[in-house]
Order: sequence, then structure tokens, then C-alpha cells
Amino acid sequence: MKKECVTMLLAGGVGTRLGLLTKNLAKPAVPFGGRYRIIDFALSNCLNSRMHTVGVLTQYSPLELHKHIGVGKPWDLDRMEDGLTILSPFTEKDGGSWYLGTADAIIKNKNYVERYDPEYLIVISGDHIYHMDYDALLNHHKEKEADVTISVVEVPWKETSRFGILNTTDNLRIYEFEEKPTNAKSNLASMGIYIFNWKVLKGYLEEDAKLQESKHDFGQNILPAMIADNLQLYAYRFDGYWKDVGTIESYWEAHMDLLKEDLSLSLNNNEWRTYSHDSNFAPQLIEETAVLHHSLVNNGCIVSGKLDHSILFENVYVDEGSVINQSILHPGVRVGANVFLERVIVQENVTIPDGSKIAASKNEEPIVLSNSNLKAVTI
Amino acid sequence: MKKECVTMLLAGGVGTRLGLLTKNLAKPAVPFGGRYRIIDFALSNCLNSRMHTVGVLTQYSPLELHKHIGVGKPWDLDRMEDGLTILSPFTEKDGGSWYLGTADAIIKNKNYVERYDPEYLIVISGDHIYHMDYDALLNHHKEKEADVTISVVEVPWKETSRFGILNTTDNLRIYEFEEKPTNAKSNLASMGIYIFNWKVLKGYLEEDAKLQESKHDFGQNILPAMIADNLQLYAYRFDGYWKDVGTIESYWEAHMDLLKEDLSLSLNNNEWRTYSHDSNFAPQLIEETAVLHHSLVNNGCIVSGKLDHSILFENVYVDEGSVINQSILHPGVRVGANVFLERVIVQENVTIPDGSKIAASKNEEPIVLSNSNLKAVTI
Amino acid sequence: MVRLLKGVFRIDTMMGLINLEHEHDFLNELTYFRCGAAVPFAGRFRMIDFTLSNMAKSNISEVAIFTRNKYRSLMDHLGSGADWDLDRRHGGLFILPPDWNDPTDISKGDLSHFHNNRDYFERGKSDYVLISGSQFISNTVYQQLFEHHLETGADVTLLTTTYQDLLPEHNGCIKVKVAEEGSVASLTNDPKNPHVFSGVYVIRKSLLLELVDECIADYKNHFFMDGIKANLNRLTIQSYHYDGYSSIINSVDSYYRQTMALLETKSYKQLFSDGEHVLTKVGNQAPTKYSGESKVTKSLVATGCVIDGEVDHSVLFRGVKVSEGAVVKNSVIMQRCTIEPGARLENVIMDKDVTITKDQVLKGAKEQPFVIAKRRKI
Amino acid sequence: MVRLLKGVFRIDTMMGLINLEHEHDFLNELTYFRCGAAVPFAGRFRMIDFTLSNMAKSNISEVAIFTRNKYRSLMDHLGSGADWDLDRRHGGLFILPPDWNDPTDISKGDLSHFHNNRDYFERGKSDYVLISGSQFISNTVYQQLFEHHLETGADVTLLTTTYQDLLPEHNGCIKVKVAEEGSVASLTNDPKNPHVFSGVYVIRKSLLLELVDECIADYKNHFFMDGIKANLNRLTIQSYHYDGYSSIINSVDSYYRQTMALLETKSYKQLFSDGEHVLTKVGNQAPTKYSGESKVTKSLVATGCVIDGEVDHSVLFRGVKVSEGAVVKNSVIMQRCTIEPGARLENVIMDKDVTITKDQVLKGAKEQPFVIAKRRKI
Repeated sequence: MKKECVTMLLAGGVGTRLGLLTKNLAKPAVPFGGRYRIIDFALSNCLNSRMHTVGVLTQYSPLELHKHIGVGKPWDLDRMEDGLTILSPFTEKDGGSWYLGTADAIIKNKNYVERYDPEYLIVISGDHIYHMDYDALLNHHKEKEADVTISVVEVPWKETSRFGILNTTDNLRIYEFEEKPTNAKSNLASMGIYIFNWKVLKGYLEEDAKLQESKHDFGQNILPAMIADNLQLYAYRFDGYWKDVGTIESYWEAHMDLLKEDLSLSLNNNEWRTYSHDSNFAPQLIEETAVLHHSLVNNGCIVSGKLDHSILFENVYVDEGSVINQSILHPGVRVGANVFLERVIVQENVTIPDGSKIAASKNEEPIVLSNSNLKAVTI
Repeated sequence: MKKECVTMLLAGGVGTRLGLLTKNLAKPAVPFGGRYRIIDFALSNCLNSRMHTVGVLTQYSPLELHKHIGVGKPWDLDRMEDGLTILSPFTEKDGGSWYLGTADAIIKNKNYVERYDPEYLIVISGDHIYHMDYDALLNHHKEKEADVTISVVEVPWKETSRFGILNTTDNLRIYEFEEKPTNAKSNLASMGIYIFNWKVLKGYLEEDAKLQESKHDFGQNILPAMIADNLQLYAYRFDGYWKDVGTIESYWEAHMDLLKEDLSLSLNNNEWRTYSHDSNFAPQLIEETAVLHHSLVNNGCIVSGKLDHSILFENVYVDEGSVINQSILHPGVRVGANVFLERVIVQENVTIPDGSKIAASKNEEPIVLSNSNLKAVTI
Repeated sequence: MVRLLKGVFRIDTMMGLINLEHEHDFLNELTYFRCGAAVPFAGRFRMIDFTLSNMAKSNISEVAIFTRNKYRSLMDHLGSGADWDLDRRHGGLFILPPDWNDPTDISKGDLSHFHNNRDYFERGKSDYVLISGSQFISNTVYQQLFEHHLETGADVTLLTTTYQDLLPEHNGCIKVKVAEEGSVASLTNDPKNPHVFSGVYVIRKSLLLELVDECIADYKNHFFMDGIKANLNRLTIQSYHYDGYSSIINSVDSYYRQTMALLETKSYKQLFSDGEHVLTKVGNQAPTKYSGESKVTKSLVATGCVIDGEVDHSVLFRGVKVSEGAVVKNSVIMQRCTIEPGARLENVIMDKDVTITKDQVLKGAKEQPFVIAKRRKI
Repeated sequence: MVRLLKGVFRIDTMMGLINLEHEHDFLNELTYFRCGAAVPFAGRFRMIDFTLSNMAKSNISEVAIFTRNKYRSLMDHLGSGADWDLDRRHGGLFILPPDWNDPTDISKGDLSHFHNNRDYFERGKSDYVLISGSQFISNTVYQQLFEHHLETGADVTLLTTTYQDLLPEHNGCIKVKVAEEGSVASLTNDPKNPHVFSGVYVIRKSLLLELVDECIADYKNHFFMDGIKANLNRLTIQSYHYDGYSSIINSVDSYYRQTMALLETKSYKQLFSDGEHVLTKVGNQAPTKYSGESKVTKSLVATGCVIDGEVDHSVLFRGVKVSEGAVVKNSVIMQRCTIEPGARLENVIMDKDVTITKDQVLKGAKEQPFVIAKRRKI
């Protein structure tokens, strides 16, 4: 059955820079925003953009991730003809190999893509926080009659050295791609979201697969080769909120962003909802002694303490006399009485004893708290 | 959430001896019986035995298999707390490796099993045709207070050299396991269906994982080690129909068995139904000139020719004047006019031109027909 | 605007509505306990499957059903809509039985469905509504009808078709006279006009609700007759001509005739073109088993049957058992019937779960098949 | 036999039946358009969720619901039953509205449900039926009740509980006097007896159908009263005592009281023990957002709320907006209500989608809360 467009969602990353958060968990499955997992944003974008044919490429510690995704029901991706398909590494008659890079992961699933005989392939990543209409991106791609369209976002000039920067002509044609340049000529950073004409891409992927020395990566190998061949690569400017939550610092920042009043991304936006599994806990119980400011709180919480700029996932208890500042408490956390937390990310089911003090100073990376380091980080 | 029993269904086999049938397809996904895939029998047994916590271990060419299984809806295995989980190979912080053997596949998914903290682990295989109540097996295991229970079936004495043979005492305690013995002392063959006390098994698997020279296989390594240690291993006699469809000959035979009137396994048994996905083709149209004897025919077929001892999957056309004997036609096959087939297995969507003659003689292995060998085998 | 770049029409701005209010319970014994839409048809389907599948395959993602009576078996059949890919977070299937409690309600006929479900229509995001009954049997998608509607800018667009051989069932239909460029000039019951209105039409939702209000204020009781046909001069009404295979079933006579018509290979291939187009409730039957004694000719046979006897020019639904020596001719045998050895049936329509005992003989006429209610043992 | 090896009871031989026939529409404005079972309760649930979840968590895999009126919102809520893990090939959820057409039917009251669904009961494989209403709110599983029933060999086993403080809502309940070993000696309306029948009981299906037939033949209209209570001497009736947290809700008064009771931490933890026991329709709300100005104390708050104002001793359902300067006290505010700046509410029960405009003040009494119907703007 032919489909105009197939979406490939890269969800196999190890997320090394997230430390403890990804110890036994694929990065896209890391809890986010009080009730979601990171991948929910990309999947909800698919639903809201009416992208119905989605392959999810997984490889690293996928048990929780697969359980979360299932057949894609929360995102209306459980469909008869297409819908969501999980694409894990596999073996064939001549053995198998792991996904070696982003490009390699796509070409190893050529059979999946070609089942739908698509004109276009969208490649997105499962570890960014943003609301984006991929259909608008696709229309831009068609209008420009491009071979490749790369979604870009303006970043502050001083941060350009942290990103893959695209240099374009006035009409957004890309003539150069610079990975983390020291003297950037542009502040348009790639968001890692690409649309390709499938036939064109397939040729490049097949060539690249033969190259022993290639990293089989879109940014490092495929796109530079296409630019060198003078293909039609265009940039598409995205001007909403977008955040790569690839480090503990940025993961924490993205949460603080969610608490801002004027953020362009809102979890309460009825026109662009973010979908996930729902838990069955009772509504949160806010006690007599509770004070809650600038905070997000989910079902099943019992709050007797004081929250400021904090986020409580489902089923978190905060006892009397405790003060939680700028912290993120994952599901099932139990905070005893008279605890003080600041800039702390507490992992699932950790119990913090009465009177504990745990804080990261403003210049430090926020502390990720698990049962293993609980004693070590308590002041 | 604790579950008494977890079932692990081994579905990663390459099925080398099925030749063309498993060229791009995992063996459990091979079509069977006019509308099923081989794995449907094991999954339906789980449903009918009320085994609700099922891990399906896949590795080889799993795209079709995963699509077929989904979240297990046809087998009522789409459940909130447990249900069906596909367990493909994956990587962890220290890299990953493929499933090296049946035992290795289980221990690599220790996290999955321990999530349910089970007393018992049932290991079954996705490539046998049989109706069996695993709950009765489990009760037998409990009654005997066994460490391990192995389901066995009596085979003709002259065939014992093809099987793994269990030598037991009168009360079915196993004292010896012989792989394909030339002079068998018993005709009780292992069906590859085991129940273990999980705690006991885990110890053996962890030890085995450390052994460089081990094949990490239940039959070759784990069970012999347990027998050597004098554990309580018992046999459970199964006296229904059971067939390992591991070769083309046995795959064909199992189909011919289905056509027998007195077979203990019946696809029309309302007490033990075999579940699968349903297609949406119209009912079969039997034309004026058709003759159908001893045959199974599925939806969407149009039959004008003559069938004898044959099985038509959905959407197969057999034109006028054609004679189909002892053959199996997979979905979408088109048989032209005046064709003669005998002992042929025709693969999906193959079109056989008018007047073709393809036949295997009684002593030959049945012919597997694909587009690639169509010309070569036509007489 | 629904028209996007490069001629892409967004059919997800249109919802489907299957209105069963004014359909008669036409099938005697077979519609004592179920509405016409739930009557089994063509060996494994129900009447409503054809319309519902056309909607689903057109990528219409929200479908509502107006039903007043005998809807239980319809509800059982449709379930959550999953089998039509309509169990969705967004949209999906809405069966709307008459459970309303507004003491001030003065609406009648199908207008009371519209009135009492006004919230539902207002909440939905669709701009257009495709309305259909369940008696027009076809295999199509509605994209082109919708495009035609948008391109002509009409208020209402009717799906019409032409039957060269007019049959009794077409007498009950509205006939369409078309002026230049597809515009509808008149809607009558002219028995000689071969241009038949299928009962399928597209209308803007806001106009639909406006016309509903007018009709209710005027104590009317039939939306199409009073809201559309009566306003033929005021509204711009277009027709879109469908020329694929179709049939209209609104009587025992037409049910039997149109069932038998499907035994013709050409009709069968036309109605069931496109492989798995017609969706229905998932079953779990084994392939049908033909024994060494079976003799089956020119018949439509569903799965799960076991055939030891003789079947000719007949339709067997799922799980029918025809025993040795039994003969079934020119008959329609529904789910799980058992025909015992030596029994003979001719020109019979038999509802499900009937057992015909050994050597029993039943014979109806071609013009008047013998209809047998369910769960009998005869 | 249902008793297997080593004390394993096979609860899958028991089906659930939620009988709403004799429940009153007790909640004034809130039950004009929905039955009591569909009334929102405890911030994110509906009344029926508690009984249904108890059944689902007991591994009862088939549940039927008898309903006669105002069941649309119940159907919307329950959908396919998937949210209770009851969308199954085997068993599952069966909502049975009164769509029947038997002209010879003389049955009345809930007996007409049994009569007209006789096929359904006969077809099912369960040997036992657990019957319940929707007004007994508890968090339990029924395994032990079932085991007690089997072990005593009783004809019927009633689930009873004891309320030391008798409240007005208990007046409407049947009180149980227990003889030796749990055997029921009498069923009366004694206002001073603290042993209350919960409305939950277990009975063998074959006996149930037998008693139904007797009742119908005798022109009765209430299965429990006429079939069981009236046969107290003939049947062996056991009681099984439940001593967990529970409440009975059958009036505005008890609804309000039992809602407010859940603000006590101890009651909350008892009713919602076991984490995710009480299942309900899946929503998609963001976590609730508290601004820098919010002041919330002793309240139950669902997700999707945005709180800028003051909330005290109140229950907020999903998606409620409390604007700056607004004050909500001792109130129950249902889904998607908006309280505009400066508005003050006290002792109010507000149905969903209501908007309270700027600076509006509404105040009911504790003994008589002010109930506001849905979709108003005040």
C-alpha cells in the first residue's frame, strides 16, 4: 500500500551525557514534564501533523521504551494498514549487525520503508522537546522542489559552536554544513529533522553503506556528500520552542522553561496536545500545610510541604516542613519531613529520609539522585 | 506486580531447513494451515491455558513476525499489567550481543522476567503445531514438586534417533537425556517445552553464561548440568497431536495431517480454538466447474479447477482445467488454466502460467515454488 | 479553507453520518430483532459494512450512526469500531441511540436525532458531513464526490447512479433529473427515470444545522425530504455520478436477487475489487473444509464451514455444516446453521443457528423464498 | 468443579453484573441527563468506576451492565471497556440497554432485563454471577467473597459492612441480621442496625435464572426483593463481612458528605490504597499548574487544572481554571469549569463546562449545597 511519506523516528541513542538518567533506560524513555516521556513529544507531533506511517528505531535498553510505545495507541498510531512499527536490530540469513549510525539504521530497514513505496522520508529524533507541524515542513519541501529539507532554528550567536550550523543563501538554499564551527557564518542550527526524497536518499545510503571508514551518520556523512554533489538542500526555519535535552543541565532547563508563563510551548494547548499514557492514580491531595508556587503536579501526589519551581510526577509524596526548589521528582518518590532539595532530579521510587538536605549550587550541574548516590550527596 | 508464572516463547530461530520458506521470514511467521502462521498455535495455547504473561524472543528477520504479533490482540494478550512483550536483541551500557542460544536468550532478558517475580518459568517454542494446556503441565509440575518438568511425546521406536530422548524411572523422574541416540532406551522425546522453578533456573543460566565453551542451549547445556546435579527433573506425557515443522517434508506432512478426518487436533474445535488475524476478503467463490475434495479453502479464493488434498490460503485463484493435488498455496497465488500441481508448496503472490506442470514424486521432498525457481521446476 | 497546496483535499474535514431512522425493517423474520443495517449479507458481512468501509477507506476518521430501534445487534457487530480502524482518540465511531430526556423537545423523525445530538455536532471539528443510509451497496471511496462538492461550491451534492434495468427495489428510490453541469433540476419518484439517488450526499455542517432548525420550527419530520428536497429552488444542489457496481436492497425480493447476483464472477469481482476493501467484524474461523464427498458449485462460501454434502447456487455464511447427502440449492444459509444428513433445501433464506433435521425438505419459490427465523430446529 | 488443586479458585467462572435498574437519579441537576452511575466523583472518576474496577482487579473477565435510561454518558465513559482491561475476545464488557421487541413479554422492573437477555446469560460460560449496583464505593477485590460463597455452599452470599455512625444514606439500605456462622437471619430496614447490605452478592447462575422465572411468572418487578429476600427461608443465604473503607452514596447530601470525607488523608489513603486500583477513562491532561499567586489547601485536585487563585477544602476535576483573586471553598467543581477573577464560590457543586464570571459570588449551605447544571455561564 503506497503512502506519500514515511517517518523514521530515531530512538536508539544511548544518551551518555544524561548519566544516571539513562543507566538502564533509552534516552527517549526518560520521564519528562511531570507525566510524559521524552519521545511523547515527537510521537504527538506525528499525530498532530497527521503522519500516520512511523517506524521507531530502537536499540539501547529498550524494554521500558517498547512497553511505553506498545502499538502506539495513545498517539492514534495503532492502524490497520500502517501506523507505528518498532524497528529493532535483527539478523538475516548472512548474520546481522547493530545499527552503526543514524544513516545505517535507516538503510538496514529499507524493506520496511519500501513496503510503502514513499515519495518522501522524514527523519526525526526521539529526544527533543518541541511542537512542530511536520506537514507544514513537507509542504515547504514540495514548494521548494527540494531534494532535502532540513529544519533549522536560530540559536544565540555565542552558542553556535555547540551546534551543527547551516550556511544558506538568501532563499534558504544550503551550500555548507559546519559541525560546531568556532567562527560561525550563520546562527541557523540544524534540529536533526530532515525530509528526503526517498529515491535520492536511498542511493546515498546504499553508497555510504559500502564505505568502511564512514560513520554512517546523516550529519557527518550523508548531508556533506549531498552538498558536495550540489543537490537541492533547503533550510526550513522553525520559530517555536525547541530543546535538545541531551545533557542533565539542558534536561533541567527544559523543565524550568515549562514553568514560564510566556513559553510558546504549552502542555495545556488544546490545539496541539501532547499525548502519553495516563496513570490511574487518584487526584493529588494538597494538604493544609502545603504551599505550591510555579509548580507542576501530577495525580497521586500528596503534598504537605512547600514547592517552588518544581515538578512532581505521579505518586510523589512530600511531607510537612519540606522545601523543594527548582527540582524534578520522578514517579513514586517519597520525600520525608523537613527535607530541603534545590536543583535536584530525583529518580523513580527513591525515598529521601526526614531532614535530608541535598542541593546543587547555581553554577553546578543539577544533581541526579538515585538510591545509589543518596547518601553521598546528602549535605 | 507479581505473577506466578512467566512464559518465554522462543521465536528467533532461523529455520534453515525450511529453505525458501524462511528466506526473508522468521520460521514462526511462516504461513500455516490455510490462514495461520506457525506461531499462532503456541500463542493460542497461551490464551487457552490462561498464560497471560508472555515474552516473545525474536531475532531473525522479524518484520513480518512483529507485524503479525503486534501487542497480541488476537490472543487477548494486550493487557494492562502484563500481556505480550516482544524481546528483541538490544544493547546496554557495555554494548550488546545477539542471542547465542536458547538459554542465552532467556538470561539476557532477566530484567523482563524479574519484573514479575515469578515462581515458574515456562519455555516454549514458536515452531510446533499442537494444542496443549500449559496449565495442566504447570499443575503436574507442582504436584511432583519438581525443579524442572519436560513435556514429552512418545515417538515410534524406529524414529528415536531423530529426537532428544529422555530416560525416566517408572514415576517419570528423568535420569538421563540423550540427544539423537542410536540405541535408544526409551521412546519419550522432548517436545522442547519446559517448566522451571525460576530461582533454580536463574542460577544455572548465570553459571552457564560465564562458560566460554557452552552453546548456551537448554538441551545441550542446561538440562544435562541439572541432571548431573541430581535435581528433580520430571517428564510430562503429552498424548495429543504434536509436530515440529522444521523441515519442508514435515511442514508438508503436517498440512496433510490437517486433512485427516480423525486427527486429534482440529481447527474447528470450539473448546480449543486457534486464533490469528483475520483478513477482510470476501467469501470464497466456488465456480460451476470446481471440484473440491479433502481440501481447506480460505476467504477471497476463486476456484474453478479441481482440488484434492490441498490447502488454499486467502485470495488464491485456481482457473478452469487446473488440477491441484497434495499442494499448499500461500496467500495471493494465481494458478492459470490447465495447470497441474502435485506435492508443491507455492509461496505468496506467485503466478503460475497456464498449462504449467510442476510435481514432486512421492519419494522426493515437496517442491517450494517461488518466482525465482518457477521456470526451473516446471516440467 | 480545505483546499491545500497542489490539489490536496483534506478529507479529514468531513465526518460521516449513517442515518438509519427512515429505513424500514424490510426483511420479515430477519428483521424482527435487528435493524436492516445489521442484516447479514454476502456470506460474511452485514449491510452496514459496505457504507462504513467506504467511509473508513476514504480516510473519514469520524462516523456517527443514528439509530432508534433494534440496534443491539448493530452495537454488538460494530463494537468499538476497531475492525474498521475507527477506535480513535480523535474522532472514531459514535453510535447514537435515542437516549435523550429533553421535556421541551418538539422535534420528530430523524430531526430529533439531529436536535438531541446538537452538542455532538457543534463540538466536532468537521466542516462537512457525508450522510448515507445502509441500503446502497457499493465499493468506492468518497474523495472524488467530496472534491466535486468543493469544486462546484454547491450547498449539497448527491451521489447518483444509473440502473439501465430498473427493478422493483428502485421504485422506492428518489430519481434525479440533472440540468447542465450536474446541477439537480428535480427530485421525483418517476418510475421510468433510471438515474437513482443513492442516499449518499455531502453538505456543509453549518448549513445542515441551519436547515435542521428550520425543519424543526416547522414541525417537519424528515431531514432530506423537508430540509433539502423541499428547498430545491433555494439551494444549489449538485449531483456526482457514480458508475461502479452497486445495488439497492430494501425488500426480501431485492435482498435475495442481489445476493444471487454476486454468484456471477463479474459482479463478485466488481463488488469485491481492491482485495480487502470491505471491512467487517473480525472472526476466528478455520478455513472451510471440503470432504471427499462434497459437491459444491457456483456458490459463495465463508470460512469455518464443513461441507460433506451438495451445495449449488447458494451462499453459506461462517460455520455452516452441510452433512453427507444433504442438498442446498439457491439458498442463503446464515451463521452456524447445521443441515443434517439427507435434508434438502431450495429457495430458502435461513437466519443463524438453525438446525435442519435429517431428511427434512424445505422449498420456497424463486419469487418468494422461504424465510426462516433464527435458532429454530426444524 | 471450580475448586482446583491446592486451594486455587478459578474466579473466571464468575461474571460480573452491574444492575442500575433500581437506582434513583439522586443528584438533581447532575442527573437530569445522566444516570447516577455516570456521575463524576472524587475528582477524576465516575461512580461506576469503583465497582467496575473492583471487578476488573478481581480478574472477573466478563461484566454486563443493566441500564434503562440516560445511559448515553455512561456508554461514552465506558467505551469498549479497554480502560478497565475489559475489551477482550473472551468475555469483556457488555452494556445492555433496553432494546428489545418481544410482544409476549410480561416481565417488569429489573426482571425484564434478565428476561430479555436470557440468551446472553445462557450462552456465557460462567457458573456464578456477582451482582452489584454503583452506589457502594469501595476499593476491594472479590476473591474472598467468592471463596466464602463456595466454601459455605450457600445459595447466595451477601457482602455486608458495618457503619458505627449511621448516616441518613444508610436509611435507604437493607440491614442484615446474622445468625451463627454468617448465615443471614433477616433482611429489614431497621434504622438502628449498623450491619448494612452493600448491594453486592454472589449467586449461582442456574439458580438466578430459576428465581427470575419464578418472579416473572408471579408478576414481580424486583429481583432482589422478590427473588431473594422473599425466599429467605427457602434459600441458604450467607453474609461475608467487608471491613475496609467504604461509603454509600444515594443523595445530594451523601454525595457531598462522602466527597468531603476524602479530603481527610486517612480516608483518601484507604480508598485509594494500592496505587492504581481504581481505573477510569483515560484522559490526556497535563499536570496541574500552580502559579506564583496560587493558594491551595486541603483539596483534591485532578490534572489539567491551572490555578492562580485560592482553593480550600474543595475538589477540582480535570481542566478547571481558577483565576487570580478567585476563591473556591468547600466546593466540588467538575471538568473544564472556569472561575473568572474575583469570583467567590462556597458550598457549591458545579457540573462540567460552567463558567463563573468575574466577581460573581455564589454560596450554598453546608447542609444544602448549591447545585449548578452543566454548560451554564453565570
